[in-house]
Amino acid sequence: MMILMLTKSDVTNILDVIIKIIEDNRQYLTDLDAAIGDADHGINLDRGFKAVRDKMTQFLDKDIGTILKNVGMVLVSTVGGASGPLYGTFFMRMGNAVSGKSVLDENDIVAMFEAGLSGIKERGKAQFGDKTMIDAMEPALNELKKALSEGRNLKEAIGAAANAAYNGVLMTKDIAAKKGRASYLGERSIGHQDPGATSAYLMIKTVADYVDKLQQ
Amino acid sequence: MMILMLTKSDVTNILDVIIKIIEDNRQYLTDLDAAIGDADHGINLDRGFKAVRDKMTQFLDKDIGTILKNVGMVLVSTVGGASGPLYGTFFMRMGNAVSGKSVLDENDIVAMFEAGLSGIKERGKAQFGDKTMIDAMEPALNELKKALSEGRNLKEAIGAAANAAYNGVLMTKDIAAKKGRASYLGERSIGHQDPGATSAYLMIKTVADYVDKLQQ
Amino acid sequence: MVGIVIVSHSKKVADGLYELADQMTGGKIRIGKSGGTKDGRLGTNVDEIVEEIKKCESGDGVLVLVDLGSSVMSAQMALEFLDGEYAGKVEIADAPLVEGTIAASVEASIGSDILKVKEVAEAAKNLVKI
Amino acid sequence: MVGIVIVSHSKKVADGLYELADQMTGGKIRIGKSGGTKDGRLGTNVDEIVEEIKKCESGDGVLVLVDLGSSVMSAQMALEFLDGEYAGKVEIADAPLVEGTIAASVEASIGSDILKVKEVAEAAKNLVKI
Ligand SMILES: Nc1ncnc2c1ncn2[C@@H]1O[C@H](COP(=O)(O)OP(=O)(O)O)[C@@H](O)[C@H]1O
Ligand SMILES: Nc1ncnc2c1ncn2[C@@H]1O[C@H](COP(=O)(O)OP(=O)(O)O)[C@@H](O)[C@H]1O
Ligand SMILES: [Mg+2]
Ligand SMILES: [Mg+2]
Ligand SMILES: [Mg+2]
Ligand SMILES: [Mg+2]
Repeated sequence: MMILMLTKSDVTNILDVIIKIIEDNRQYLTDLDAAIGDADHGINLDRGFKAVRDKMTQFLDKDIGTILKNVGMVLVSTVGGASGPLYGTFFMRMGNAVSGKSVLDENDIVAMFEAGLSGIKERGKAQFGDKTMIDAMEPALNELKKALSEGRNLKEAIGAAANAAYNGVLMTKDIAAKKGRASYLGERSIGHQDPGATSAYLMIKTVADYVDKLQQ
Repeated sequence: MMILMLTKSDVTNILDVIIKIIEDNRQYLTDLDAAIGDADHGINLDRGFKAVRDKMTQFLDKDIGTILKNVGMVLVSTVGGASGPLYGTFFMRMGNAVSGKSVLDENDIVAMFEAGLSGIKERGKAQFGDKTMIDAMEPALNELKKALSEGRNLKEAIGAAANAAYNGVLMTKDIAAKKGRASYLGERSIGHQDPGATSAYLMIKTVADYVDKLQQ
Repeated sequence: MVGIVIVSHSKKVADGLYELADQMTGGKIRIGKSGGTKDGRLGTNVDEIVEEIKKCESGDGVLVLVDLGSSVMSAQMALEFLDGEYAGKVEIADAPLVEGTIAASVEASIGSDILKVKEVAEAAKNLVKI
Repeated sequence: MVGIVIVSHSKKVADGLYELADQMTGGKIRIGKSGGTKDGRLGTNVDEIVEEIKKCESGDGVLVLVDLGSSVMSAQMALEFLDGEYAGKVEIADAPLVEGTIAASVEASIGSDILKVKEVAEAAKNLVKI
């Protein structure tokens, strides 16, 4: 049995696709934010990931950890909204968790996701159920760990994680925001899908689709 | 015995001198405000009284009450600082107190000063001893009433009022501000003379000097 | 919808805060602003406050938010200068300017009445930022 | 003297508030400001916050005042990005932006230490305007 690992070029390929996906969903994410926030989430992230694309060559020769840390730093510097410090911290902590590595195995992937998510929670002090990006990420992480512990392979596990993230996004429609700008609306935010949960899902789904196409 | 009355032209003459006195003391009042406020009291009042000068012809044909009300309105519209609503209210209330009149006797003068001062107190919710313009005005009004009730003539009474106002100004040096911007400094405002009390004194002194020169 | 009027000593603060509140409400409510004196100094402009309140009243009232001490007095004078038709329809919030304006604007945008909008603005005092 | 750094999502708000605070303190203290993103959108700029804190530190510490939710996170990231020499010298106030900045600036201008300046900024929450 072959074990699937992610190389440095897998990681940078995935980043390239994320940049593209965010660009494609710039308007969609912004429209979601218009309903319960300040109508800039897609603009913010697109600005941040375009900056990542522009700066990428400066750290492309580094290890995966350093690359991810730099991605995080660029996001922090350029996004401008809450998602800047949050995704910035996410990528920086992921980078720290796999510092020096040039390939990632299942354990690395779990460890980095775990580190990234706890970074977001520390930074924003939100919990699952507050109608934030955490509502997509936490179920995804839990599902990833569960699937792997049940012996499913990485492709299947990441696919399941993406499904869980999607369900998390749907759940955000049914709950009131407790953190972020949408919390000004309180109960009135019910019925609207959280933009940050949506962008988190889009990124996780990108990883899942990419991994799914890899030869095992 | 002749009784001194103030005519409409006395009132407008006094206003002309006040405009001049404020212009002359623009820097002085601003410097006082620099120490315990935002360095604009002289600028504010000069702007307001210059506007009064420019608009004066528009209401010069009216009775004293209307003239004073208009002066107040112009101050409210142009001063820009706390002294705008405060002196604005002062002049408007004075105008109301002598509405329709073309000469003012002692009773009118007391009544208008009283009305003006209570307007300031309502507007700014300050009391004697809070280190504001009231600290000059209230002793002046009390002295005016006392002197008149003791049978002294208007010249003497207004002169005594101006002295009382001056002592009030000096007193502001020894107390901490409880209202206005200087109150941010609390105890640290002690030692500094209040700009608004100073401008109030300058106006009362102008009236006293003018009345003193009138032929009885 | 309740209208919101921002009163600051600074035109820049009023203009910038207007943009922040407008971004959050996406044009759903009327937001007015008055900052600085007529001749461009730091200070307040009673006549402009009156005009902005009139522009922002669409029948449900207007909440006025102010910055420092004397802007309260200027707003109060503005209320006195308004004609009788505005009587009882305009309120001044005892709220922090930026935080109160954002909270009140969002609350107004969901159709709450003036008392509720004012309450939300004033509750912004208790906002815990950290 | 304690320095003050103003953080807003809006460059206009930061610039205008700077002018208000500077007028009240007459150049006695260092006041920094960061408003809007690098490319001029409404938002925060962590790198600029870092730079402004550095410019305003003269040995007695710096108090940072913020507007909305995410500016707190940006200010916190800025603190993490600062070198060790700034450790424990920079504080973020849980205070209303405009009211806290003015109160803190005046307090800093009379030479109070950072804890007192922060306390005064945070007490601006309880300011009764009306
Ligand atoms: N404290 C928080 N913790 C986690 N996620 C948050 C928090 N605050 C906001 N978010 C996420 O950020 C998203 C909004 O991002 P964005 O629009 O870019 O920032 P801003 O609200 O500053 O405009 C929200 O939809 C939510 O998912
Ligand atoms: N609430 C108040 N009641 C009475 N007088 C006040 C009040 N607040 C301020 N003042 C007076 O106004 C003066 C300051 O006027 P000015 O500098 O023109 O206004 P601002 O403080 O808005 O810059 C103070 O010196 C004080 O005498
Ligand atoms: Mg947003
Ligand atoms: Mg935003
Ligand atoms: Mg002043
Ligand atoms: Mg002023």
